[in-house]
Amino acid sequence: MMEIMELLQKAQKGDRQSRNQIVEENVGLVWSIVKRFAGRGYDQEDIFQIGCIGLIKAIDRFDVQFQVKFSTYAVPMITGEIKRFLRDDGMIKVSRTLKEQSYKVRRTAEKISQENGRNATLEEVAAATELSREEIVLALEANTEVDSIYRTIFESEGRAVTMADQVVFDKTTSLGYAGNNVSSQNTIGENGVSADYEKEELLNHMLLEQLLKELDATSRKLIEYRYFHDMTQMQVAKQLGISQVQVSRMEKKILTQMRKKAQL
Amino acid sequence: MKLIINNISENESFARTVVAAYMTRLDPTFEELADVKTAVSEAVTNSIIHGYGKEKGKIEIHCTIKGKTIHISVQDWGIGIEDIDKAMEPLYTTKPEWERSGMGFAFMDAFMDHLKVTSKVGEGTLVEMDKEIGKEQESVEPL
Amino acid sequence: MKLIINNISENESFARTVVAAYMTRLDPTFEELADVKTAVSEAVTNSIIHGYGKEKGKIEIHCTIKGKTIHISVQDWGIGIEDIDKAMEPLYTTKPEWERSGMGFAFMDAFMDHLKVTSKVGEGTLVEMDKEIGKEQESVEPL
Amino acid sequence: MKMQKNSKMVHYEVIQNCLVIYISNDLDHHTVTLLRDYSDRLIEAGNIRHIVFDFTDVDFMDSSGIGLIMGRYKKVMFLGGKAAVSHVGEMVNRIFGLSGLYKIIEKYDTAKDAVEALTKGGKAV
Ligand SMILES: Nc1ncnc2c1ncn2[C@@H]1O[C@H](COP(=O)(O)OP(=O)(O)OP(=O)(O)O)[C@@H](O)[C@H]1O
Ligand SMILES: Nc1ncnc2c1ncn2[C@@H]1O[C@H](COP(=O)(O)OP(=O)(O)OP(=O)(O)O)[C@@H](O)[C@H]1O
Ligand SMILES: [Mg+2]
Ligand SMILES: [Mg+2]
Repeated sequence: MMEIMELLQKAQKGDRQSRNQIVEENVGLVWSIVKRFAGRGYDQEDIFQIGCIGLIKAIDRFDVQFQVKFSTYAVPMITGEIKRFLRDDGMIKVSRTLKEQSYKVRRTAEKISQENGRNATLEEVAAATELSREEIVLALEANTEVDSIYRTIFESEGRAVTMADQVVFDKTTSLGYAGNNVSSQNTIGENGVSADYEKEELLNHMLLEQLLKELDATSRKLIEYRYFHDMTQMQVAKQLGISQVQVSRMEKKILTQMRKKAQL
Repeated sequence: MKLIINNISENESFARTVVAAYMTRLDPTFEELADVKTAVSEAVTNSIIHGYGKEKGKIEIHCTIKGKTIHISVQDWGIGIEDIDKAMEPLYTTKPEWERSGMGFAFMDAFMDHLKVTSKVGEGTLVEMDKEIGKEQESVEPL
Repeated sequence: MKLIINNISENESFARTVVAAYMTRLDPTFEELADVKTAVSEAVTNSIIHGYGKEKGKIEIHCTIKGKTIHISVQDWGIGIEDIDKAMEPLYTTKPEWERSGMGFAFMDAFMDHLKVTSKVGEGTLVEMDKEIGKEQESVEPL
Repeated sequence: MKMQKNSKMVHYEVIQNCLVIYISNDLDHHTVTLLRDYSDRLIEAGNIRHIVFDFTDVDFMDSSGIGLIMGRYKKVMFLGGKAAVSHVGEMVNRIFGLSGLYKIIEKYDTAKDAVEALTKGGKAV
């Protein structure tokens, strides 16, 4: 076996074979890093690919004059590359994710209880939501309100209705104040909240339709599959011919965008 | 807060959940939370596997928040580490036969802002680490 | 496991999350989880409100699992309780002006299998309770 | 609990002389302290007679929640009004049941039902 320093020098001078050899010898290193990113909702293979890019960068940039081991240099390089890749999604606040999970957990537990005529166990809900027991426990304690748009999307899962329809349906049945028995005198309170439902409903309706229209065909399909047809990210990925990681990232982006716009 | 647990492997996921629950008050991002959980997991696993092995023992996890920084320490009273510098090198492991990869400390280091390891053979090991939460778009540049 | 926290009200939800996370290993139902969380919440809130009031202090929560039973104790070193029997009566409260309803102990009693309170004026209070997880659907009668 | 400052987030509404508060958090000693001041300010600021607490988004509650409801009940009672709760989930329902709260406060399926009952004398579930 050739000295690693010798291989590095050759690789940096453009010798493909040496470079490949270093990559091959360090595949295990990359995997051991990838394993640490398990549980963050990504496909391990995808992260492995990114990790290899980090490894190749490390090979190209490592200064053979350094008095450090190559692995000492490569580890943060590979980790950094993976973290950069995860960054977009990683910037989402946990509180947001937890609130959404909390909503899902509660609904799922209710459903299981109703179906079986007894209380749902943690394990059953974990299996149905694809969340770990610990995540469920955390989510249960994050029970603050869920953004109306998320609630709308989640509640319409499996039903063949448009989101815009769903909002109107939701507002009139569960709140039921769209009629004329509403007296909107909500001028009290520090922020002078206006609850003019008729107006707000109309606004929501238009806004959602507009938001959906603004999505490109793929994003629209993605939202439909995920929230109206109850598909998993994996299933959607197959339908759209993209990876599950891409679905996850797109979905989060779309929802974030929609929420932002809806709050204007 | 201070958490004291036994050295059983069920407590690895329990310990990181507790730290996660504690730090939610800093409203971390998904990534920050995952980073801290990984680091805690590595430290606790080390205490269980290397610190105690087959012996019974306690592990103490201490968390404090100062401003936006979470400080975490993980302490065991196990066998201790002889050469800390060596132990902290990536890929260095004394347990290759158990499929350890020698990456634990490298990860604590990569995922946290600071890492300090104190240990004495026969007396135990103390890992201290901290991380500022909510930093503006911290850039993850290679060393 | 043992958890030590400060007497701040943010720690109420933290404490019950920790206990909930700990008992996940018993695969409880959602109802059992809610029962235990309520009981822990009551005990910790009592230590914060009554035990310490405006003073600073620590609260120690100790959980053990034996078979399918979770045993939980909540200890403070606050003012203590003069007449425990009276304190445990439903609707009895020494803080009606703070809108306490005197139901805390009643809930601990209803939601757990056993409840024991030990206290000494000026020294503190220890609440011990346990609950078997996975029993056949026990019904909770109104008080 | 973080009280939303965002004016799009409607936490309450006033229908005739009835104040409906949609509680959006679990209720313990910590969160109740904040919600108490919030609802009292609303009661004192407007021409309020009845109060409805909607529990759609509440999954956890301990005795602190009982104190909150009882306290508001006493307030509106002196004004000749009533208090009601709506959309009460299973867990919260047990707490209410055990505490005997339903002897003085009525439960309705929806906030709308509660409002109708309080303002027109409808029937509780
Ligand atoms: N708490 C501890 N007590 C005793 N020895 C320790 C402790 N923590 C680490 N060590 C020593 O330091 C070495 C390096 O630790 P590190 O976590 O980096 O790698 P590892 O645990 O061997 O492998 P990995 O973490 O990748 O599974 C260990 O192999 C062990 O010899
Ligand atoms: N840890 C404690 N330290 C000192 N006194 C306590 C403690 N716990 C309970 N007490 C006393 O016992 C009484 C009854 O407690 P309990 O929890 O049943 O009702 P409460 O706290 O007054 O009201 P609620 O729990 O319904 O809000 C309290 O009013 C208080 O005087
Ligand atoms: Mg390790
Ligand atoms: Mg009490």
